[in-house]
Amino acid sequence: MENYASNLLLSGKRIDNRKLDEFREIEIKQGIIDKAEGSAMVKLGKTKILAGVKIGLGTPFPDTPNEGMLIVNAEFTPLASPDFESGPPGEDATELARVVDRGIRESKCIDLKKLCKTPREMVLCVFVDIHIINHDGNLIDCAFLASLAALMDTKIPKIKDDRIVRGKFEKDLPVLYKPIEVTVCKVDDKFVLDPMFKEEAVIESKLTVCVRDDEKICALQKQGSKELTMDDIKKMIEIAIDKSKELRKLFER
Amino acid sequence: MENYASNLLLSGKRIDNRKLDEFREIEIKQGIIDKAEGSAMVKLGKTKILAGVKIGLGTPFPDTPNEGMLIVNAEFTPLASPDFESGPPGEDATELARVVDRGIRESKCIDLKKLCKTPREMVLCVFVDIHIINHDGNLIDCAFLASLAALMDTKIPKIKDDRIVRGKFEKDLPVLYKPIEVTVCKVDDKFVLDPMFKEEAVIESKLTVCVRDDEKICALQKQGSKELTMDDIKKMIEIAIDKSKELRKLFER
Amino acid sequence: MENYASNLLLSGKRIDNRKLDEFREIEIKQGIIDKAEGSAMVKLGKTKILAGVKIGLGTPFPDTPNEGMLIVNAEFTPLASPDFESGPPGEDATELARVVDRGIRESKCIDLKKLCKTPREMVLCVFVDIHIINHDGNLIDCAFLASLAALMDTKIPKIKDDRIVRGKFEKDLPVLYKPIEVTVCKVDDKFVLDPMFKEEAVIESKLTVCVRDDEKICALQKQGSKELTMDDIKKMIEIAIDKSKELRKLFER
Amino acid sequence: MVKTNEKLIVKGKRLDGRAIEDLRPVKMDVDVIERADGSAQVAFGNTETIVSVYGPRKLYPRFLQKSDTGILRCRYNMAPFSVEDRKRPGPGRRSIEISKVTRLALEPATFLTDFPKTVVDVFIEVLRGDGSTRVAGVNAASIALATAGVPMRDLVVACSVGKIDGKLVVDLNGLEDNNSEADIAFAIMPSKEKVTLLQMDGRLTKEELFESLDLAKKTCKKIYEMQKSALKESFKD
Amino acid sequence: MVKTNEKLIVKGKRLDGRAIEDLRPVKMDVDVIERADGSAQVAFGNTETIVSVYGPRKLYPRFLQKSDTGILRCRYNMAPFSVEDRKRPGPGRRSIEISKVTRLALEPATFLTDFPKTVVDVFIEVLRGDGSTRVAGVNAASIALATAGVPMRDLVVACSVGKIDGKLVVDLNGLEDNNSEADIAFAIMPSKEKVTLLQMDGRLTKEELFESLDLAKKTCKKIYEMQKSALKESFKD
Amino acid sequence: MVKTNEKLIVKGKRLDGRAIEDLRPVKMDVDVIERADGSAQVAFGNTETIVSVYGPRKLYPRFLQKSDTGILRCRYNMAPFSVEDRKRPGPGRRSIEISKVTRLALEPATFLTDFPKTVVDVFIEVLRGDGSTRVAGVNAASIALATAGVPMRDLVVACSVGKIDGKLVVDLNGLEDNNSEADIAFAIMPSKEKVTLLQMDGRLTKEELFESLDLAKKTCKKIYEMQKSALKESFKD
Repeated sequence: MENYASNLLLSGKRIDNRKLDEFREIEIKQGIIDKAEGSAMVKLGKTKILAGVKIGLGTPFPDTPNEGMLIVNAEFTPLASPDFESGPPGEDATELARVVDRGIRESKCIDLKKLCKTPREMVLCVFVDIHIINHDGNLIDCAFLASLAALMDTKIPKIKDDRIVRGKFEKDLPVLYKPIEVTVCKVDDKFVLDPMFKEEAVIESKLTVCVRDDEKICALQKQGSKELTMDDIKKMIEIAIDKSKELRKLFER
Repeated sequence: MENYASNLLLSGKRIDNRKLDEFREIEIKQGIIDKAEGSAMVKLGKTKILAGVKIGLGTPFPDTPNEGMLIVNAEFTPLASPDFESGPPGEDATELARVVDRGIRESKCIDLKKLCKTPREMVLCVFVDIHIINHDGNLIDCAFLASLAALMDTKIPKIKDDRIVRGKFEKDLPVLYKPIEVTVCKVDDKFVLDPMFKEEAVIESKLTVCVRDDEKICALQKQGSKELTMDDIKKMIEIAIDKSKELRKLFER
Repeated sequence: MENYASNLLLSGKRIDNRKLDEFREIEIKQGIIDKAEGSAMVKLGKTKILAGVKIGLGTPFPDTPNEGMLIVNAEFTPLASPDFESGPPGEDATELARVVDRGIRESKCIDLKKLCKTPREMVLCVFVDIHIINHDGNLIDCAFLASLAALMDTKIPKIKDDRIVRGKFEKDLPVLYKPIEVTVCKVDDKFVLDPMFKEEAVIESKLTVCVRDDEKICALQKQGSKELTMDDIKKMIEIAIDKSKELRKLFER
Repeated sequence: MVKTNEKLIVKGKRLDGRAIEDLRPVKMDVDVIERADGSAQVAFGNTETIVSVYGPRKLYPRFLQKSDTGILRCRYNMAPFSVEDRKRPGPGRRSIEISKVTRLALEPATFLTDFPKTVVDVFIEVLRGDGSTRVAGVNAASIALATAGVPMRDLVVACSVGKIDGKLVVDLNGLEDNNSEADIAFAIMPSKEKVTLLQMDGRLTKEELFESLDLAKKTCKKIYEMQKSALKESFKD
Repeated sequence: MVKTNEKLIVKGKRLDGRAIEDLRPVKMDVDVIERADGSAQVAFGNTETIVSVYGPRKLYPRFLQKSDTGILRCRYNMAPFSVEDRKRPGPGRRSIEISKVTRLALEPATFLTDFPKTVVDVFIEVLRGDGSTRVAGVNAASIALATAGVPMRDLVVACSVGKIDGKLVVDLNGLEDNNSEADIAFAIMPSKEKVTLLQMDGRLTKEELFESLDLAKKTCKKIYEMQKSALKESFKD
Repeated sequence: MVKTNEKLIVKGKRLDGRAIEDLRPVKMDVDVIERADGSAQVAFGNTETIVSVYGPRKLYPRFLQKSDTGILRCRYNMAPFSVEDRKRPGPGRRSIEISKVTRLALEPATFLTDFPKTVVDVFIEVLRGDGSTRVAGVNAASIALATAGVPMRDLVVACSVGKIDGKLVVDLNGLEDNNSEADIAFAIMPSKEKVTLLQMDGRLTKEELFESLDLAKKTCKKIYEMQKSALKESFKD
């Protein structure tokens, strides 16, 4: 737990001289996986996450017979960190996938009703697979950016005789909103954004906030083993709303 | 293995002053799980077992194309005993589920032929899920009572457009018999019924006997790592037949 | 790793006086499992392998809509060796199954197109299950012989109302070729065939070669943790081609 | 999961007759599982959970032990018959996540430094599921830990709040949950007002969200009193 | 599994020609798996099992060891091709239960107190399944244990009895088993007539059941002689 | 998997414009994963793999350790989005086999005797799959091991060769692979021409096979130069 970056953070400074509420440099590359219907690699400083979107066909859930399906999966590939292990997703990978899923689903940024082919029988399935390539902290925010960027890059393939024709496309996946997830961290009495891996050692509680273009809050997830006051939470939500506006600009071209 | 209750039992006495062939007090509560089509909690002294019955739709087995399906499953939830562990059912949970299943199936207490909707295509599936809540011995007998009570509480739901309409019912599940499973235990040269957890430490062999209303024997399962003589077995069966009559009265109202 | 048989082999001799390129005695018994559509037990010295073929019905793979399916599975049953463990197939069992699969598939010895009943909908599935009974070395060659013998013994069952009628047969499974897999081992600068278990301790690299009746090579698999020269490989292939002719005679009746 | 197009609030009353800030009938019992070191059963209307606590007990395998403190583990599980369509046994992704947030909700309230190398296990079974199961589980776990004698700074009290038909309501039942515009799972240590669980789904403005949080806090105070009386009952015996 | 509506006993003979108390042709061989410490292959008609025994050998991981005795483990497994529709590899619930009752059937006959901290593994593979597989497995395991030199009080001898067409018969084949009114798996240590396996399915009166047990005991005596001669054969070599 | 009935070689050119002995555009980068001890990313056209190496590090659990040497482990995995129909996460039989042959391809080049009781882990992810993924993985793993400072006798260089439309070609793409008459995965340590990986599928005469091997060897020499310059680039920094 002892390291220079985290000791610095305790005294309110950052090893790379960033401000406490400043993100590292963000690089988004879309369309990099030719076999995927959509893809993006996002670098957040040295954290690198690849998201790929595959479109498949499936039977809808009985209670939503005319909606497409969204499935978000995350792999903490052992590639990305000496602490990750091979095997089925653990607690943290499961939580990350579900928090990203919730932000996409609850913001209604994809109109799942548009993805129904035959009610009760055949709908499109949108698989978002999140692959952590290098873990240098703040995985959820980076994974959400990568997932959104991949969805915005996604084309819906042609369907013929109830089968997908790979490589031929009908139209873009309609993405109605650009929700952003921002994780606000608390260290002592300070709020910090986008911690690096070494900084995360001293973070005791976090709140991930998903904010939509219209400033609606679409998801919250408290993390970490320490409590928050009501005031903390309100401040953290304000910080997240502000930062989401800045991050959303990355997608305005 | 050393404890007062079991030492007493070795000398032919019981810590709660019961006779060797006496059951603890039995309490049966039916209809306690509103989401289940049938349910019952049975307390046998401090042993508590909850059985829930869910009705589903399925394709019949190819060799019984016009019979419904019975699936009995038991979970030794880690809740119930410091010795139970999370994870898939082990050897003992599997055996318990199969011995209960056999008693229900072989006694033909449910007429599976009545549960066929479309031969070869669609039949009703009766799922009996047994949840151990507190383990104070004699799990099989208690689980069987709970399963029978839950089946007797079960209503068959309405089916519309090949789907189950939850909360609307057609009729009661027809239960033709009231089989009872009685496990007779042998300690030295004595036969003992309904042991408590601490008493079980000194029991070396057991025989579970399923007896139907017409006194037909429908299932046997020898347990424990010690052998039985032919005479033992015959006596144990006689004891079980007698006791089954007494226990069956619990269901006569 | 130290044992007499392997030390002898290092000096170019064999404990049973065989020549380096000589196989142990081979015994092939077909038709020994009455419930299987085809079966064979092959003894290669003391190595014993049982292969059973079951025929089932299934939906074809989307990219081969009018071809039957071949599924080869191997179990290193804990029966066969103190080193084998219960559980799902490990690395070695998986490799063996896949190398046998490849030899059968790539040699096109079974005409999978003949196993289509309704294109896109229903095809025959040929399951080859390989059971190691006693492991005394050279498992792949022995498993391949057993699989081929079992396939040559296989009858295609009658199908009525889209279901298999067990015990009634239509015709023999058409086996077009008799491919043979020969594993050539290298010990120091010597090439050795059909090692016994104890001899395998000193073998550092191997090459399995699948040779068809027309001398076409249909599969190769280098094994072992040591490298081979280009010359080694060429010699090993020559040896395998020669030996395959001799082994194929086992199937000429 | 049932979707409806009907109104969920009619003339200020929810379909089950509750006012918007009413809880369903609450039942809390402790010491319901004799073999456990602590246990509790908590029902909010048709949602019912039962919890047992084992420990502190030595943790095996040894490499999981912490030399300076005991650790807390939680398992949230839904019984197969607790929901409309039978749930296959075994943990799914939802259960894995809820197990984690439940542990984090309870951890700040426990202190296990006097029990190095041990574990406290909290097993939560949902027997009947009709919305707000995870907060029912936290409430039950909290009092089960207390009856087990695990040292605690405070109880942890949890509730759900949500938005239906444009109104903020507390303690959503299953139908309300499935048709809500937003729902929040919230837990707090009431004495010093420290929040230990906060999850939200849906769409709320900042103002609505803040209002929801205050409503959740207020609701937890009511539940806190119920927890305390359930515990008092048990200590009488 | 084949169901039939035809008679299974015609003029006192079963469909395969046997009288009601006849066994199918029995084959017993020992030492059939060279790598094993003990092994045997036993067939009753078209039911065939092969068994190997490994041990006593040190048990790992260490926490499973018992300091005062060796332990016995059994694994019953059906080969995928042993039954009509291919069986998927891997243990199902049936195999788990049979593995357990098989271990309990053998345990009373072995004594492993001279081998603390060890394990004896018994692996049973059903190669051909045509009814009464578990008792074939017990018979094979029993003589395999003997050839492995595991100390034994007695052999364990097993057979099936059942009721078809209203008559009690021994050694049910698959067709008889699937259409029986009752079937029993039974094992005994013959010298002192101690029963170690007893499972029953079906519907029998007490009188029929007692008669069945006596029939099973009588049948086991025949099989006992076969086991002993199979072992004698092997010791000749 | 796409099957085609069209010609794959037209007027001496393959459908993607390559001559029969042309590689696809090759990209090799090292040190692409900061947290790893060594890493590399290698693309052959639309096939792309990324590899990280961790170690030598102490191996746990302890009973897997070797007292006289470190050991090498490999995991080959395809990302779900790397292929046309989404691949379900988790290792299938194909991945298990490729992981094994990859380890055996790399082992002869590494020497870990100076690092007893340790493990070197090689994790290979296929990000984009368009044929010849396993050899791309070996090439990436080889330079990733070198950047990690793992002692090596030589680099391991790999390529695929195959037969399409009756001609031997190198570096098959996905379409060619699916429609080939034969394909070979080959790896060599170039300095002393030692082959460490050889797998072949299809149907070739002995003469064609020998010719293929020579072609593979020749092709590997080209790739060897690319590996060395990728490493040189990295040591500049």
